[in-house]
Amino acid sequence: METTIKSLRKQSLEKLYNHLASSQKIYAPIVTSDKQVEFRYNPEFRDVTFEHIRSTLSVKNVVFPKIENLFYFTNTKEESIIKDIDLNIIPEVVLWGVHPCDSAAFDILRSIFCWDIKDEFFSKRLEKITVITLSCHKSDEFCFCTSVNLSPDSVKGSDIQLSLLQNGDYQAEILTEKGNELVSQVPDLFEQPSGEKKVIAGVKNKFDNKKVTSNLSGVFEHPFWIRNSLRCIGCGACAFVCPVCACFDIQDETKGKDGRRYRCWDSCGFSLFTLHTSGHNPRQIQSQRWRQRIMHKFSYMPDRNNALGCVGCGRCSSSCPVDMNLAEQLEALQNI
Amino acid sequence: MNSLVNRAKMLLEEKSVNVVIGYEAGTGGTARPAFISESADAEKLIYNEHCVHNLAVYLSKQEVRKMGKIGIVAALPVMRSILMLIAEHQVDPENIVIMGISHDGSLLDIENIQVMKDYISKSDPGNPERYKDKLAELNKLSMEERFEYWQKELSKCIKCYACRQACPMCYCTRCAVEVNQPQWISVKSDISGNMEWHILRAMHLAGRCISCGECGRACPVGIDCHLLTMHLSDQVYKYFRVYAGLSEKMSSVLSTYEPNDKENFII
Amino acid sequence: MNNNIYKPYLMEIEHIVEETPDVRTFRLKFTAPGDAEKFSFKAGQFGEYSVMGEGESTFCVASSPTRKDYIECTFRKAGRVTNALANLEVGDTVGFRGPYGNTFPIEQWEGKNLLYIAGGIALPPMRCVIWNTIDLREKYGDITIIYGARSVTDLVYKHELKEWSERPDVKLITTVDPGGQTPDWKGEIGFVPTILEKAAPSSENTVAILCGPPVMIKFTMPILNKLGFRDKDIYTTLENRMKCGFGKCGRCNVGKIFVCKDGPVFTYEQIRSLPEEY
Amino acid sequence: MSDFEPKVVAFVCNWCTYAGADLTGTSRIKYSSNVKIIRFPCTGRIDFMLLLKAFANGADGIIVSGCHPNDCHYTSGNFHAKRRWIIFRELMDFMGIDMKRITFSWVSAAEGAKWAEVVNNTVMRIRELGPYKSYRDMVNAKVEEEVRNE
Repeated sequence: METTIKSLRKQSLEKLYNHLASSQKIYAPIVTSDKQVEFRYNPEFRDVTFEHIRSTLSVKNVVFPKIENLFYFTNTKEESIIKDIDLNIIPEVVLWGVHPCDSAAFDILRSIFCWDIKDEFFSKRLEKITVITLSCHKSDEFCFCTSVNLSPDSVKGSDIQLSLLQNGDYQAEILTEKGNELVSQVPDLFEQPSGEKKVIAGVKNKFDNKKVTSNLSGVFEHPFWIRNSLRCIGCGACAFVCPVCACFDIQDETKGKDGRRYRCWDSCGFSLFTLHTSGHNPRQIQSQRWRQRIMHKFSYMPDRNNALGCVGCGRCSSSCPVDMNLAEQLEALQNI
Repeated sequence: MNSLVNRAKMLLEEKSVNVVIGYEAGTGGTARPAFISESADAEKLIYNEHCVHNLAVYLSKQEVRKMGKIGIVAALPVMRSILMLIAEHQVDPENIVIMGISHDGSLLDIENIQVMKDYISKSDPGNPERYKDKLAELNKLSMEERFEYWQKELSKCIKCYACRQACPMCYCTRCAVEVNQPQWISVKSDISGNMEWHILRAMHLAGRCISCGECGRACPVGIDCHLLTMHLSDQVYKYFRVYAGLSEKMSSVLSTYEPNDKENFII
Repeated sequence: MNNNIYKPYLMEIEHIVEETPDVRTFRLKFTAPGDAEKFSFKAGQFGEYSVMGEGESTFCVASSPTRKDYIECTFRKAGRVTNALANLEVGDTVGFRGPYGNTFPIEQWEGKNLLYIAGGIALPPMRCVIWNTIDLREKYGDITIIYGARSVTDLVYKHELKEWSERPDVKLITTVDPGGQTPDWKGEIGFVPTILEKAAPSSENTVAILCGPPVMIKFTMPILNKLGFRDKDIYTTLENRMKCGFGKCGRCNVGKIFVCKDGPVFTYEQIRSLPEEY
Repeated sequence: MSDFEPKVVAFVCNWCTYAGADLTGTSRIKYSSNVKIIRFPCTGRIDFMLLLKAFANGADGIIVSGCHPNDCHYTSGNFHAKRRWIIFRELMDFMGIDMKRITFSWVSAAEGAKWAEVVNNTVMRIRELGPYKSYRDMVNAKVEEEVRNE
């Protein structure tokens, strides 16, 4: 469906928000007491922030939650029974104030979860979300969306894209059926476009991802990996805050004779990720794990899923305890 | 500042160390750990108020151990961590050269462990000032309020283990959470899984944590988990009159005992 | 209801063979009606075997696809799940998810001689393809099996080794490491590479299938190349830590290939092109 | 809360308290049956996480009991335990987990009466405190997006 441009007065934003919040779950960003930006379900409109550069965690947990129960089972001496979970009870969720880098991540996650065999849990959750994005009018030194084929106002993965206009109102680009259906619920709030210019942040291009991808196929044994990963302490922060990291672990848990098998987040930064029961570990030291993280996102995924495994949101670099700045390392890889 | 750079250059040129672990400028005016193995790169070394990372965490990494003799830039917390690591036989004092840094950033002359211990003894070994009021505030709450507070805080935890990886005292090759026979600490990151993890971490650091606050700073979701270990370091002093990281001969608080340890709750 | 790709078949243990003190073979039967007919697999594929409440473990299907309505698996008691599996008895329930991975290309081998070389616990992934080719015996040239283990008690599938040795159309050479033999041991004594060199099978129109611990592979490969086997004629299976088995959980990759989707069966030509990460 | 039957789990050391509990039985001293006794080689072996697992799995009260100082069959097990409980109680208090629900005691093999008294007092106190619902609610709390079979 082709995009229609509408505009929204600043005051009608609250009416739109409250209309959505009254009828269904809405996931919107607020600023917490210790200056962190966190997405919450149905916060008060006055707490919702429009000025954030990035939230601490991404919104991938709506489609790839920290814990996904795969099935329940009951174990008795005579027999075991498996009970499936009815995925239809997954609620509809409207995502509000998501930046273009996060909304672009949903398609990359689909290229992982629905590659070759479709993952029902993920695709059911993806169907249930409606994404209202907010293009960026602010950026900082960690942003590099323009280096991964995105931009502060790219509309990938968005149903309605709001963009701040110079007069303080908002332009609304209605992009998909879902967006259209949502607008039809409150048509009077959306007026004809006012022709005002959008306020869009500038994000400097830091590296040419095509050159990085081509260089990566020849640098597997390069000393770059050891030299540039010595300070990495091997935690999972970069993987868990990343909107595109989808590696998971499968665990069982029982209480008496009942139990469940669930899927939870995992990170290639941990040594346990690839440890064999025999004790052998194909990735014994941290530089091999750091290499795997970059190779997977910038070499293996372009090759297998023809999608870069990164949306340039900069969370991994801003959350890293030792400032493993991904854009800086990719820049170095580009000129290696 | 150039005295630090010159010292590093001299150490590297004389081959008395194979690598100097220090700080370099990071993104957006911050600082980050740096490994300098060429004397030419010594200029990168800086020291300012952003240099807070506890560099002692690298001394127990297998790749760093293979580098031979190590020079390490050490402010007070790093020095105390090094003493703790020596006390727990993780670091051989002959293998490190300590480039001490005072509060105002000037280079100290630390030739051996004894000099370092004297420098440390001149400072207050308790929790740093900036954490004391938050600890006091929590201690004033009622039990239910504290339980509410920690449930809210720990529900944010995503089990990324940055608190564990940033701590020099968490050097176990296979951490208790990575043992799955039995899976003692549940892997999932709901409140109970997080509560079990943070309680285990605090108990395993009781009497060993030198209150550098790195675990709280490293947490990406801003949980002040350093308050747990700092509270326990206060309690360890209150009951056993011991602070961690003040001597290289200290035995671990929870695996030793004094027959007359005072307690008022065992009937 | 939607198909839950993480949900295993519920299988019942029909028969247990204790191969060695810590290696066991299960024969598993489908319990739910209709599962057995729906299920089919090819030689070389693997599955995720699970004990409810303990977790899942990855090993190959050890029985041949030509044997219908049951599958067999052989495992060593090593980790949490395999220990739980070892405590099960006949009649207990085991979950099985699969079949996953690619297969031994036995169609391409038709008309060729087959040289199977296995070491220790690596015989199970090969037993599946050995039985498969023996059941279609007339399609292949001569079949030579060289199987070595640390000691006599460590030899798995003892009764089948006897069966293979009695067959006229199969040449079986079993060996044990020096010092692992028992007084009445009639087979060879020595490491697999030395026994292979002694047997020196011709590489003319022959495909070699080699599986075993990395040290055995390191010493066997040069001998195979010396005997004239080209890398693209030598097949092996790679093993890596796995959780999902269908290319999503991101942990089994070696370079850009997923061992669970593009493997576990590889030719040595492919193995040489992989980075040193397995 | 009259019909509330508290579940109390007792972690006891094999050489003293377990024998003391045995003596309580042989000398026909009545004590409430709400307690489930788990035997350990020594109090030194009682891991603090066991207490949390007990609360998580439905215990409302816990008793930890072992040999008096200097009576330990392994000479120092109870001293180590004492230090561990001193620190553990402070941590639990700091995190808001109710330490009134845990009784720590020394009961020797000869103190059958004292064991009955410890159990009865603990069960009475737990009966007043009621079930430890807040801890179990925390254990069963689900992550927002988690979907469960209700």
